[in-house]
Amino acid sequence: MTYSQEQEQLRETLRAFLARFGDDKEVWGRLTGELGLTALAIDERYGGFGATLAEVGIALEETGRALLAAPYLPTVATAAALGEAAADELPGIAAGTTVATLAVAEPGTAWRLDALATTARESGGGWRLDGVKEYVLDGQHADLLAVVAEGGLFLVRAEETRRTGHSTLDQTRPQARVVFDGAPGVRVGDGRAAAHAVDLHLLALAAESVGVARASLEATAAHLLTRTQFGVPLATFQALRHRVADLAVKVEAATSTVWYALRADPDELPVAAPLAKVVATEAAYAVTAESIQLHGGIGFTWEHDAHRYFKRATANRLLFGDPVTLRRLVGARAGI
Amino acid sequence: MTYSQEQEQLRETLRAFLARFGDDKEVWGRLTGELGLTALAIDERYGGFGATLAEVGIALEETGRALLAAPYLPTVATAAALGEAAADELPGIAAGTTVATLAVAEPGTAWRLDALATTARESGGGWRLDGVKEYVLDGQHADLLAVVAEGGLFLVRAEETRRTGHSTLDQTRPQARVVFDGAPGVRVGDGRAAAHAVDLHLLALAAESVGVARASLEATAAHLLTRTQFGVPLATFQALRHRVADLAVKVEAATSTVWYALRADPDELPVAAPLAKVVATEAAYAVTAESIQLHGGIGFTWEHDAHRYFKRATANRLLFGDPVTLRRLVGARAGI
Amino acid sequence: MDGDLAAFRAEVRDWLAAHLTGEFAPLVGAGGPGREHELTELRVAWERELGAAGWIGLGWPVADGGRGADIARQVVFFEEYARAGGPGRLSHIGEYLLAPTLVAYGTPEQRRRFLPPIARAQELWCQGYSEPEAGSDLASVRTTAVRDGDTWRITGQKVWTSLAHIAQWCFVLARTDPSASRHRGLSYLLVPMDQPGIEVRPIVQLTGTSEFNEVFFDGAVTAAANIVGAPGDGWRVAIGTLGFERGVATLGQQVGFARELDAVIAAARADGRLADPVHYDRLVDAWIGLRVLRYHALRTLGESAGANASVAKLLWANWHQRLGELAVDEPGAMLAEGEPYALSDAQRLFLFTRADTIYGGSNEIQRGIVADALLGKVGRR
Amino acid sequence: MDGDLAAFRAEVRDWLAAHLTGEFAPLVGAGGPGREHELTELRVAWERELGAAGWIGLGWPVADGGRGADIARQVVFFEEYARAGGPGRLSHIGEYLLAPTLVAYGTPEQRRRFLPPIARAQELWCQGYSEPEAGSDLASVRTTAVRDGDTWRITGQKVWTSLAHIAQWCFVLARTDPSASRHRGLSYLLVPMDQPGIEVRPIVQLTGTSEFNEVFFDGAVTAAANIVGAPGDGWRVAIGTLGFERGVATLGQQVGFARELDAVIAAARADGRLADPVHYDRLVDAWIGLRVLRYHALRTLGESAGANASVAKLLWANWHQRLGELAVDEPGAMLAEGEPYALSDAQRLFLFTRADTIYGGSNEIQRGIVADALLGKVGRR
Repeated sequence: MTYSQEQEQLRETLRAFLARFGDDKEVWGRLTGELGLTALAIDERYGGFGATLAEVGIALEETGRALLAAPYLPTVATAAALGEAAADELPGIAAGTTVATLAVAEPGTAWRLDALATTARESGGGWRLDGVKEYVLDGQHADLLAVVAEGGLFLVRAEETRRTGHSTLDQTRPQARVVFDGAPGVRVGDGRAAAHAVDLHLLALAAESVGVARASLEATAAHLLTRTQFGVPLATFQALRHRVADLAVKVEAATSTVWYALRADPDELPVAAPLAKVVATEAAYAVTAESIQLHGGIGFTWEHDAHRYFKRATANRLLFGDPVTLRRLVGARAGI
Repeated sequence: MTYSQEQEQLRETLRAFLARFGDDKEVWGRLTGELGLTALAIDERYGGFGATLAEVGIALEETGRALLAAPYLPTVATAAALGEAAADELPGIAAGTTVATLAVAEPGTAWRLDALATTARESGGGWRLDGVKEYVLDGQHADLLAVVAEGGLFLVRAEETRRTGHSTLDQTRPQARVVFDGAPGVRVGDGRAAAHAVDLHLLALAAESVGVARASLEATAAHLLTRTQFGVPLATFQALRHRVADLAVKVEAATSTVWYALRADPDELPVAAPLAKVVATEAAYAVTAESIQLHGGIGFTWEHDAHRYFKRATANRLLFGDPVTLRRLVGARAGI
Repeated sequence: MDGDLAAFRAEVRDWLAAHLTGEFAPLVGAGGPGREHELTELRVAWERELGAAGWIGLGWPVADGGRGADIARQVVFFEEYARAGGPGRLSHIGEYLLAPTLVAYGTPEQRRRFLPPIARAQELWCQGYSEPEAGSDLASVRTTAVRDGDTWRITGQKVWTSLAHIAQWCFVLARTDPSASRHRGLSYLLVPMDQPGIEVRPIVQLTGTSEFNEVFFDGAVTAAANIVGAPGDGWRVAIGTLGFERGVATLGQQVGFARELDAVIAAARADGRLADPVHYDRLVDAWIGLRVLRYHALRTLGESAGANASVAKLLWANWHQRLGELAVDEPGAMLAEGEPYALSDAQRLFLFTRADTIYGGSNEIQRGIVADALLGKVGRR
Repeated sequence: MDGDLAAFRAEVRDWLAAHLTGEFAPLVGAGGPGREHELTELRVAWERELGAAGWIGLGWPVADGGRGADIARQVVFFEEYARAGGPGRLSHIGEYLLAPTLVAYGTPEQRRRFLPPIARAQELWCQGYSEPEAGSDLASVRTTAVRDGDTWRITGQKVWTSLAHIAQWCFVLARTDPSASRHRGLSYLLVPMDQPGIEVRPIVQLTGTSEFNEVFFDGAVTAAANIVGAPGDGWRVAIGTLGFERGVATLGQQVGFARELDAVIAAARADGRLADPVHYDRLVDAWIGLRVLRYHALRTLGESAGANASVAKLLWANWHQRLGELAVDEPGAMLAEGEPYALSDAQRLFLFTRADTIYGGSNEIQRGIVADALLGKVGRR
């Protein structure tokens, strides 16, 4: 009952596709063109398939598993946040020609929504935005920026901004600093819509992290079954078995938490999304860190994949709020 | 080089003595009379042996190991704090006829020295104390109370106070609530002396906790070596071996930390004492909790000793400040 | 369908409002882990009240004495039971351990004989697996059962048997073929508790109270027909029981957990710890942990059990133990008040949860099962 | 005695003030774990400066090229070295691993030949134990050494060999009797690195830099006399090396740790995390942890090693790894600046410390040794 047959099929198709083309330079074109992955949850009127967040979650788990280096996560999470409010942009996103992302964090206050310095003022029927945003995911490749500013959520074309791209420790998901200097924008939602957009990114990072965690756990299990020491496979050592079991428990718990959050009622999402982000990213961090340890020396080398999973997990754990910050958010929203 | 030959001898003597008389109803009389344990670190001029804190620490480790139910800890820690300032009382403490303890914690603020409500006012050449103290160790058996009040450290005879004794979860160390209602007192030190008295109690609890932890670890190891499952001793299961190893590391670290603090320069003690208390009580808690788990069902029964160690460790962890509080204290004193 | 579910929810709610009152009013919030000794007689009566109304075995087929409710309805029942503050349950061992065993391995006669009394709470059950020297190693069971005419005659000792003092029946794992080695030669027997050959002695726990028992079998008898599976099949049947899907029951258990968590948070609010960011972080973490338990139960509802059951057990046992630690994380928590060793709720929670990671398959056993699923079995290393 | 110690302290301090300056000024604060690639040549020169002044092998007998200083003086040296910001050391493998081995198992000729150049830093050493397929299982070494006239001829591959690219010598565990099983048949050989039969290839780590190497032996030779212990004794000698008391060296290592901790706390103060009570609690915990490392080193200084060495390794490796995590616990920590994969200090600390729990005897190996001491050995279960 966990996943429908169609969902399982989507997962299999995508996994096979990413196994084949995940490192292809044209992977973004293929994913959006051949598979229509960004069209998944977009309404059929705008060229999408009309699926739900549950299907997007499966896609994110798979792109996480493959450590996909393409702007999939911010594009689909932003599209889901905008919906009808950005009807003009949805066909482009569905077609894969528009890369979208969300600009939230600011220097010094990170993702705290109660401390935004970016302003939007009305000007001649439109809006003008001023401010600086940091850690914008795939920001330098984006065509369209959804911007959280004082007063709500705004759409700004990327060419109206000044962007500085940064490589990252994990090397698969660059970030940008974006400067808005009276950039023209369209208001597409109020403060609640802005918070909802952030929640959807938390949820997307959570779903992706489940894929990261599960792939790393499976690679670790495979290593333990293959590698011998003292004449027997590492998988026969009880101390390692029990540690792997504890990791598996974390991965199952994270899977359940993300599964629920992807299906949560809209009024539950403000709690379920940050909660899922904490649980899934902590699980991914624990699994990928232990994966290096359990791989021994080889897991510490550049050529082995273990560190790539570890670095993605580390980045996801911090993006859009670290666990301490998000526990506070969950507590506040839950009335504790 | 860790312990001198004399110190090792003291440890052995005391361990044998407590193994024989630890549950004796007259144990306090024997400990103070036959062994002169409270006289250990008291100057020879006052009927003591003139030993140092290092020897007191060894005695506390051993009384902790035996879960001694007698007012040894507060008596020797208080005596060490008072020293010459209470010269009249030292012969009684050395002889074991005077039980001493320290009254610090207050309702609502626990052991916070910056929030004391107990007052001392001068009155006819002496002092009068007003206030309420909680969690006073062995308070209802004490003859002499050292009291931390606004303005310093005071000595009050127990009969000048109103005391309500409490049994405790660990059943081996009762506590009392003590009410001072204009009780006559003698001023024996300033605020620094009061803080020093608290530090000595932190150190004493740390030393005792090392004994608790080590005894519990040894009992656990003995159980694993004896008890079989699936036809072999539990001690052959690697997962259990590695967990016991992690516990042993904690016990060794706690031993070293207490060893250092007992020998620290006076100006280092304000950091070394709370630090040792955190490290040793956290170690004792971890070891005694795992001891129940590793004993399985039998460790959960009343008749087995495992829970008695666990409860003493739990109490010691909270007394005179829980780990969070004490880390803050260490941080502040270390200038972090 | 949703409309039906809403109607069902209303039915449960109305029933509870009408019945968990009057003589049963003292039960609101009572019982649960660590408090099994509370109000036992009244809780037995309450179980019969639930049974008479068809709330036990809600999901069983009608033929077995149940109501054939789907999982969604079972969940609704537990949710509403929680909201009403229904007391900790006593019939769960029969309902969730024995009944599925009989459905999987029992004869039609056994189902007819035993399931209806479970559903009406006329017969409560206890589980006779653990033995003093066997620990979690079921295959080393020493209790023997010898065929004696039309009966099995049972001799031996079981331990950690909860509810043995009120149960009418016990399912017992016993050795029927002493020549067979280890897990071969065991049988799964259904044994009536009210007979001279059985003595129940409470085990006093570190709480000072008694929740578990030792059960001594000294030539106790049961009818030859009261064997589940063939003689020598006991290990397979017992292991089957361990693996039964417990998701719905787990949602019921979480009722009590939520009540305990609320109390711990309320106490922390009252004594100021909640305002301290370090404690706040830990308490919210516990709150999150309970949501995770719930989400995990919901996701795995109806899935085949196996390693999932072990994952769920590890999750809740560790979570609950941690909650117990948070409950007593303030200096006054160590004081004992009133009569000798009368524990506060927080102290009881703290002490009793030490058992959560030991009984019902210890953490070590559960980790072994999870590892087997991921890495294959490798004997005992 | 105390007066002497104070005079010694002044001597150390004055020497460092006079020498860690001028051409060596860039070394203040340089090197250390995760930064071994920095300023290598200048650090080699600095080691010779130290050696010429008698600061290497401080505690060795004068006959071995040392100064015969007691432990208290050795500690003072490391304390003052720390205060002066002395750079990470390069001669430690010879000084703390090979030298005690030669003292325990070597011939008088070997001591005379090898100890003085270590003390003068004229010969740096690396350790040839680990192999690609052997991991932490020393007994499964496959590198072979065959006696060939007056030489041993060595063929095989070692891995995780730090400093192999600058070392003049390597102590190698090799199989000299292929017919003997596992740990029998190994020998402990001293092999010069500068010869055609040896190739050193750097291993690129997850940091993008290279600190360790693979070393390929293809008929490399060393003199027949360069064997420590008898042929076939290598395992005993190598295990002895693992257990050597490292307390004084540990105090030196803590120099770098303290510097790193200060930087982490300063960064947390600058970005506001230190003012957050949850982060503050963690950072103070790290500060406490470093004190514990120090106290443990001081208590066990001069004690026989064995399990103590494993306890110390587990303590520092876990502590250091945790410090790495605290160093990058803020969002900006994931950004990479400058040239491709140029790491900040915090990032380098974070990534490099993942190796601390793996190399030099992994946590798993160390836990095994500690457990053996407490529970006896039981083979590999």
